[in-house]
Amino acid sequence: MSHAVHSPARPDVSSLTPALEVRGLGKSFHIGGLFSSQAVRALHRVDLTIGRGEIVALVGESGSGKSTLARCVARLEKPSEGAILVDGVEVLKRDRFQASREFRSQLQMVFQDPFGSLNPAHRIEHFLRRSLTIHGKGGTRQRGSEEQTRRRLEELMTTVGLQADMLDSYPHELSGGQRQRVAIARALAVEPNVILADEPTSMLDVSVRIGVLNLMRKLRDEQGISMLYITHDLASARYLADRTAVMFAGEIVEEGESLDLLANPAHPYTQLLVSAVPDPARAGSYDPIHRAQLRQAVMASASCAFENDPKQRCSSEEPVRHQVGDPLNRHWVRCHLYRPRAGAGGHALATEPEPGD
Amino acid sequence: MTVSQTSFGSHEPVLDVKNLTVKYIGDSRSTTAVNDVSFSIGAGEVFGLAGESGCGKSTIANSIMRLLKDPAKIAAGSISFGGKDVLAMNQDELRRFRWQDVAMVFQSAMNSLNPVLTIGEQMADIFTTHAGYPRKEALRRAAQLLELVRMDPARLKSYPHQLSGGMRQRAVIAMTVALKPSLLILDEPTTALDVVVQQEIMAQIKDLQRELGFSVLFITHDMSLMVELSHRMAVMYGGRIVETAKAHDIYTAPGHPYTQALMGAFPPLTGPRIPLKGLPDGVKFRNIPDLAGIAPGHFVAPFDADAEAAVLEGAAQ
Amino acid sequence: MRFILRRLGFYLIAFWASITLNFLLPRFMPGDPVSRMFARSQDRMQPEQLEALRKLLGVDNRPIWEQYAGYLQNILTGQMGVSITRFPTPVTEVISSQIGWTLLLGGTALVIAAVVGNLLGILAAWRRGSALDSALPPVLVFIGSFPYFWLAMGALYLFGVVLGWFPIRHAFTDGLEPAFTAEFIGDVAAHLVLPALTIVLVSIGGWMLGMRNTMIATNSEDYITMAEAKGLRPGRIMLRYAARNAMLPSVTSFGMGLGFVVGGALLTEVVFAYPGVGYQLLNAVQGLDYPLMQGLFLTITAAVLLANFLVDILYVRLDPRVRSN
Amino acid sequence: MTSVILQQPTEAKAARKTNRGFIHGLITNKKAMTGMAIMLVFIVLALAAPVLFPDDPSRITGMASLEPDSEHWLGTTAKGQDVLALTIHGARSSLLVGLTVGFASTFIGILVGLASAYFGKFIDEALSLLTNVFLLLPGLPLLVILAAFLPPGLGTVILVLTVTGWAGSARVLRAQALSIRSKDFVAAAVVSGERAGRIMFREILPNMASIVMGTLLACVIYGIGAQAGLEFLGLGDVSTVSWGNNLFWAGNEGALLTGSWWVFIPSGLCIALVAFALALINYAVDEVTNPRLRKIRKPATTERGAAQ
Amino acid sequence: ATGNKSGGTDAAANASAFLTIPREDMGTFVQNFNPFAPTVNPMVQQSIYESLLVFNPAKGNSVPWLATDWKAADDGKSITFTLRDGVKWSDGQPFVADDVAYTFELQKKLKGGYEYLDGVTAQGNKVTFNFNKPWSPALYDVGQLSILPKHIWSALADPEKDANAKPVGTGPYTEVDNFQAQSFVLKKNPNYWQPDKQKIAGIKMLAFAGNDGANLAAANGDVDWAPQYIPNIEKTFVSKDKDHRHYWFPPTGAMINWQLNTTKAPFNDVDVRKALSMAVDRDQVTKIGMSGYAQPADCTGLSGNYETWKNTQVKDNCTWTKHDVQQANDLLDKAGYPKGPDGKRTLKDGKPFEFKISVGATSSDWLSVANVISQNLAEVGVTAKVDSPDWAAVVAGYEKGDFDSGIVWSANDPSPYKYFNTTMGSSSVKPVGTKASDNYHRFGDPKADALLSDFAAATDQSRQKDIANKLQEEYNDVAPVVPLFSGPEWGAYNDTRFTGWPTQDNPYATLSVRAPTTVLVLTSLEPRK
Ligand SMILES: Nc1ncnc2c1ncn2[C@@H]1O[C@H](COP(=O)(O)OP(=O)(O)OP(=O)(O)O)[C@@H](O)[C@H]1O
Ligand SMILES: Nc1ncnc2c1ncn2[C@@H]1O[C@H](COP(=O)(O)OP(=O)(O)OP(=O)(O)O)[C@@H](O)[C@H]1O
Ligand SMILES: [Mg+2]
Ligand SMILES: [Mg+2]
Ligand code: NI
Repeated sequence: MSHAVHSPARPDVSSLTPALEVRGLGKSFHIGGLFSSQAVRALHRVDLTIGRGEIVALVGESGSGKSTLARCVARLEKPSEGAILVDGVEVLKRDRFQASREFRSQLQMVFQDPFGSLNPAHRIEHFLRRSLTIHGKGGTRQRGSEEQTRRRLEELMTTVGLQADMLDSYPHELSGGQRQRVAIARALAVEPNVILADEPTSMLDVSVRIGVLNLMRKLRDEQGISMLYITHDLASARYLADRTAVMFAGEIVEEGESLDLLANPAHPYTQLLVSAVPDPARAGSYDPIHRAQLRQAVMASASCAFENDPKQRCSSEEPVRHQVGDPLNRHWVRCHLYRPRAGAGGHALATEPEPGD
Repeated sequence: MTVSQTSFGSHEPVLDVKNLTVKYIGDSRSTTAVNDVSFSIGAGEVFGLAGESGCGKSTIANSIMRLLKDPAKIAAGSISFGGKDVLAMNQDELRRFRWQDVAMVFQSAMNSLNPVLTIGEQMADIFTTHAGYPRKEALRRAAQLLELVRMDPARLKSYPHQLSGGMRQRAVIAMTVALKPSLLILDEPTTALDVVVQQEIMAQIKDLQRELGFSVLFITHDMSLMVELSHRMAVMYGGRIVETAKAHDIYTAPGHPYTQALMGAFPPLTGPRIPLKGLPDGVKFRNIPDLAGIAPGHFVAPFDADAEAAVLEGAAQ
Repeated sequence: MRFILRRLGFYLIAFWASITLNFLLPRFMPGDPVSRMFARSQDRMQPEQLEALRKLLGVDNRPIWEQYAGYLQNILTGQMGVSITRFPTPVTEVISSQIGWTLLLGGTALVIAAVVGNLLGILAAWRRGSALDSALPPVLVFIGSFPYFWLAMGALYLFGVVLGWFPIRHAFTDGLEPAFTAEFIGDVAAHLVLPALTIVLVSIGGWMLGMRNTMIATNSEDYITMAEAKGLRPGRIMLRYAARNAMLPSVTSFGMGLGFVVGGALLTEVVFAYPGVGYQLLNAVQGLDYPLMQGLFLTITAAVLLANFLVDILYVRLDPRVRSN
Repeated sequence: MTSVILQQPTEAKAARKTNRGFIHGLITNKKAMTGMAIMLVFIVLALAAPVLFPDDPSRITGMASLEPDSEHWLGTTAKGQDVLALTIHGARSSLLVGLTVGFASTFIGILVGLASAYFGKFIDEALSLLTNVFLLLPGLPLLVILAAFLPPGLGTVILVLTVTGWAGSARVLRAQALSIRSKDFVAAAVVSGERAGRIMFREILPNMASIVMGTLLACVIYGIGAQAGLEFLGLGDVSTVSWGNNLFWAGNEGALLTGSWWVFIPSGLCIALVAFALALINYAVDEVTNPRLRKIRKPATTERGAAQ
Repeated sequence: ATGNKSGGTDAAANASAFLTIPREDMGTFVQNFNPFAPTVNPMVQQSIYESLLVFNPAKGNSVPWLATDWKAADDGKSITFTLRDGVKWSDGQPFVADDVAYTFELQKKLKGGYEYLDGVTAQGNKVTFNFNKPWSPALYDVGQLSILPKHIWSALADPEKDANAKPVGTGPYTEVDNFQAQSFVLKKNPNYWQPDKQKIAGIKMLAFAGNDGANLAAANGDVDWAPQYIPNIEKTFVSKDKDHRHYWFPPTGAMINWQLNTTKAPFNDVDVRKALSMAVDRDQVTKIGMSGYAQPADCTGLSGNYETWKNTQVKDNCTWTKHDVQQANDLLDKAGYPKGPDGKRTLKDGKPFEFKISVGATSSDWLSVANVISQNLAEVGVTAKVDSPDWAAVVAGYEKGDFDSGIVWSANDPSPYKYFNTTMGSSSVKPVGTKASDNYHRFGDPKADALLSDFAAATDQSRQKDIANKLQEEYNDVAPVVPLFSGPEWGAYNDTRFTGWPTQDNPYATLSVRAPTTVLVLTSLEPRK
């Protein structure tokens, strides 16, 4: 009775401009106030491409820079370097100082916390209606089209699987899953090409998580919206995303077709991550010795798995990509010899950080 | 009613909770957070308590430690620990009972360390209060504890904010085993932690348990984790226990629709992608009846299978 | 250390802004000190002498920016000039002759109010719903609602005049020679009771309620529950865990208060004829005595900044969290 | 994650209370009701003053220093003015000044606090510095200087008190706005394309209702108290009838020395009552929005968790 | 500060007690006894330094002090003082004529003024003041200046900047003792020239930040002499000990005028000034505004200080300083300021008859006065608004001449010359916009000018009186200002410990502690036996 999920036939990605392309994105945070010049490097030369109608998962440990990437792309933060292309247009050049409404109508974001991302002071209708009004969607720009707007609102609610009468409710009257659906509907109201979803289910109760994931998949299938799905739950990335990228200390270290990537993790960090996912089906519990080795490999990999492959070049100075397995899977891994500069994220692995001053 | 349950470890239960009912008395209305819950934990047993958020798990844990604060009120039931009635203890007995007999890792272990005291001071407090050690000796003991959880004893001088989440968690775990209690309550000890760290912490707890032989009440809503770790477990819903059995039994044959939904909510790491269905929004179970046995050691609250299925279908569209 | 340095930067800017304001404000006032003196003397001065007096007092007629440059230079070299209303006494002498009493009165009142208020707050929060918690706050709030001078005058007449329990004026009995003898110190203490008590009365409610509320918030923190679960003794939890953390906001207020003590308690000084800089400042303002005004402003600003700076340092000691960010 | 969920509903509830529950909470709160009742009495008296005492209350008559009797319920001053009339007319200016100062300084505080929190960076640094400088400035001399500099009148008093009073409220409001600024719903509003002004006033502000209310009340108390203090020193507008001026004249005419308590007591008591009433409402607001502060019931049974 | 309520019965205690005097406008003292300081410590000019003569306004006589005699030259261009023999400075040095000459030199150098003074010559025990014109008002000007010891002051580099912490003077109590911010003591001058008159042990000054504290001390019996304003003195002070507590408020202060800016309409109209004056109920003004302590003015404009100068003819036939609403109304109607149907008058240009009365905010008594006036004026249809900013702003308006009207002090010399010169002398009128230091109302009268210059040249007292009579007639005609009342010289005392106070029956001085006459009191008091 179970059947493999059918991936919709996607147009040849290479022939079209991708929905979202990130090139060499970097971000440093200045910490301290007026009189301090300390900086934390949260992102470093991140390249990422999301095709039309594609879901790409971004996984990685806590603090590796996933949210920072999303916030930079959503232009909630100003990237220090790099380019962001939406529909082939360099948005950082087009709207230098502030994100334009045009940009906002192309790209929307769904936040991690459904309890925090809906203003408790407003009714559900407010969020959707504002999104429509700002971008002139759903007939809000025409005169006397209240009827049409109303219909659009109800339609949105139905799309995300909510009753239209919930429009009059306040956020606190809704359950977490329902709230997250409202947040998604709010993004949809703008009719964007790309949705960035930053851990959209991590705050939700386990039993309702899967429903939201299913909804996102449905939107992709039916409306062809591209998505960046950020999580640190590998299993859900595998469940939802076409491709998965693994982030480590502000850099993407491995990327590939989801099933392939999880089946054959190439980077030590990915391996560590995969091994840490609790899985009741796994035979036998976890092996501390194996873990210690993995950790060692992540912390100080002294060798690269591709060192002896004549077709692949290794370097400890610049990040070199190695092709993994079948080129069709577009699975690559960064050379293990290369080490991200210190000062970047990586809280979890560094279980013994330097004592604070 | 009391459900007689076989304990995993010894036959003598360390903790016996009977018909516990806890209410939060509000200004206008009261909620029953825990409703007529009974379970017991044997010596050396790891007992899991799973369930959706807000179903009363932490309330049970706090009742056992008698840490409930206003407006919570234990309305009925009994809690006995090693034969002693916990609810009848006076202040002095209670103080000795706490931490010596039962220790607890709080749900928000990250925040359960006093931000302005060093880890060392907070650990030493336990020894100076309960064992009457002088400060120096207490600190030496604390250093040993840190080594037990594989932390550098130099960390005794650190303040909580100087430690990563995982290290804070470990420090708290080290504290809990300071007095070698017979029961450890772990209230979602790894939420808010990275999977990698989560795994390490859980492994550490298992090691300690193997070494020290205490019983564990393990609370989470992460079913995969729970199944991996516990011997026996109970699934809660809306203040009631809806299913209890050996962990593996529940994993393989969940009886209650809610348990099934929980189990179905975790996509697997291997095999083909299969569409999964969680508990649809808006599905609520009400008036859950008492447990009934469906297999040896496997108890499920009876439910109307057809009606529930219809509800599930309907809500899922 | 970085934290401290950064604060230092802030303080320097704030200091500059304040002294600049101190410079500008008096110069925006209408009239000049000599006309004012003349108005006050009500023709006991000869009008022909006003010009000479202006010259004598050094009323500055340079362009404002030159005056400002001179002013900054004087501040940097610590020269505050000569008071106009108290000519030819130097400003430093006018201030130093009174600042001691100001500090004694303000400091005593502040310390008593803060210590007692905070202790009451701690106890009230720890024993929620007890008589202390439910009865005392409204009473203190009510007392604190009275206009200060009204309360002070009432207390002066009742305890000083009618009952005669306390002296009704000055910092010590006139004619006593200040000395470190028991008699003199006792005399000073007796004179301090009413002025300090009235200040304490109107301010203690704020301290108590502030402490109580933060303490209640702190009491529901997880680490308090944890401390309880650890089986620690209640007294230890209350002081070392709850109060220690709840104290932090109070420390900030205390620092602010400490700085402003230097400004003097004008109303108290007026009602109890207590010597101090508060009335001096009022006089300086009304007599357009720029040098004295600036000197006092400078002292107050410096004291406030210093007190805040000390509190910042103390804060770093008390709250390790601020050290790292 | 779960811990956050646990907290969120209460927070959401607290915010919702800005609409309905907040008002309800205040109405059922004894402190709030007492406070509001007292305030109501004063406001009604202030409004009705011209009807109750149509004559100029400061009109000087021959009947000096009369003790309270049936004709002059609160006696007369040394100048023969009716104390009751002065007190009730005084409520007008005192309440007017208090309320105006309260609203004005809260308003500035909101503007500065919101702008500071929303724009952050340089604007925040600059505004915070400004706020801190104003906090550092010794208030009283500033009051005295401004009072001397500007022409006398209620306007001046209001301006002076606002200038010295806004900084405190700005600091409080900034802190709160900052914490709301970091909430996801603000980012969500940004992402949906809302403009700055709308975010500040429609998204952030409604969630600060209770703290704005608290600040407002504190500012009103400050306004009334500071006006009285200024006037007592003779630095206010001496020609208006207000509680502070009544006390100034009472002191001037030696009301205490001559034992004319009826001249001295009423205005002081009125200030205290108004301040007390406002403080009560303020504490009630605190209690309603922060359930932890609410009065707790006596334990009913022995079985109570962790009694101390 | 425990009171000495019980004191007074013990003669020995009284003999060693200090005469305690409050100072209500100095919250604290600083050790500054420099007589050139604009705000000197109390008693510097009263008990430490002395002048050549002392004018007592209560009796209108002059008491020879450091000079035993003086004589004006016939041409009125010089005065010669004969100094008293045997006077010594408190450091034992003899007091010589050079000291006097030096004092004036220093005074002119540091403070200016004395434009009429050409030079001072000292010869033996005679000092001659030479003027550049006949100038009779000079007598009191030079006669009442505190004389300083040359041997001390000439040694100072910056005499005006010296704190003079240990003053050396000829006065009865010169030795500063136990100096504190809140009080200090002046003890006997060991070398005083009238040792038999130093009957009290010393003077103790107390600092108070306002009247309230000083009044409380007085009411409590903690001070012997209370020179400050005490409200309702009968009740608050006297009633507590009727036998020992007394007060005497002779009207010897300056005339307090209501000055109308005569450069502005309608105040340039003498009828308006007189009508407004008639509308003012001076009894009410003094009773309510001044607690009944002041004496209403008459149309000579002279205060009680000039009782002997008053022209009885003018004084007995006053019209425009008497309260008369009817006549005020008539006069205004006649002068062309008609009353409208709402009872309010309009000016000639049709604007409402409205103006401001400016008073410094700190002068609460004058504020009450202004309020009463404003109430009075309402009865004749004139709207006067009381404007009470800070004194600085008020005075700035006076000086520039852009004020409407104000309540203003006036000159209070032994001779009425200055009063008339500053109320109607053209020489004191400055154009609007130029800083004026007196004659703020800017009124000059050629007729008065002629009389004034005659007066200055007259050396003979009876001639001066004649001219003064004419000046009063002129004043009565032109009403340059609206005189309100004679400023009272407050003074109250408690004779439990010291006796010999000036009283109405024995007016050898006033009860002021800041006047030249104070030294007369200090040398008359003696401990109660
Ligand atoms: N505003 C900021 N100021 C300074 N440092 C920041 C800021 N925001 C993020 N960082 C730092 O940047 C790094 C990346 O943070 P980010 O939030 O992107 O991680 P993440 O992968 O989303 O983690 P999580 O899974 O916990 O959400 C971290 O080291 C973090 O400390
Ligand atoms: N202080 C309180 N006042 C009122 N109701 C409360 C209080 N604390 C908890 N509750 C209610 O009691 C119920 C059980 O709460 P509890 O914290 O035990 O849940 P939980 O199972 O631990 O949830 P989670 O998985 O989120 O930690 C919830 O419905 C909650 O709303
Ligand atoms: Mg994140
Ligand atoms: Mg819980
Ligand atoms: Ni390689």
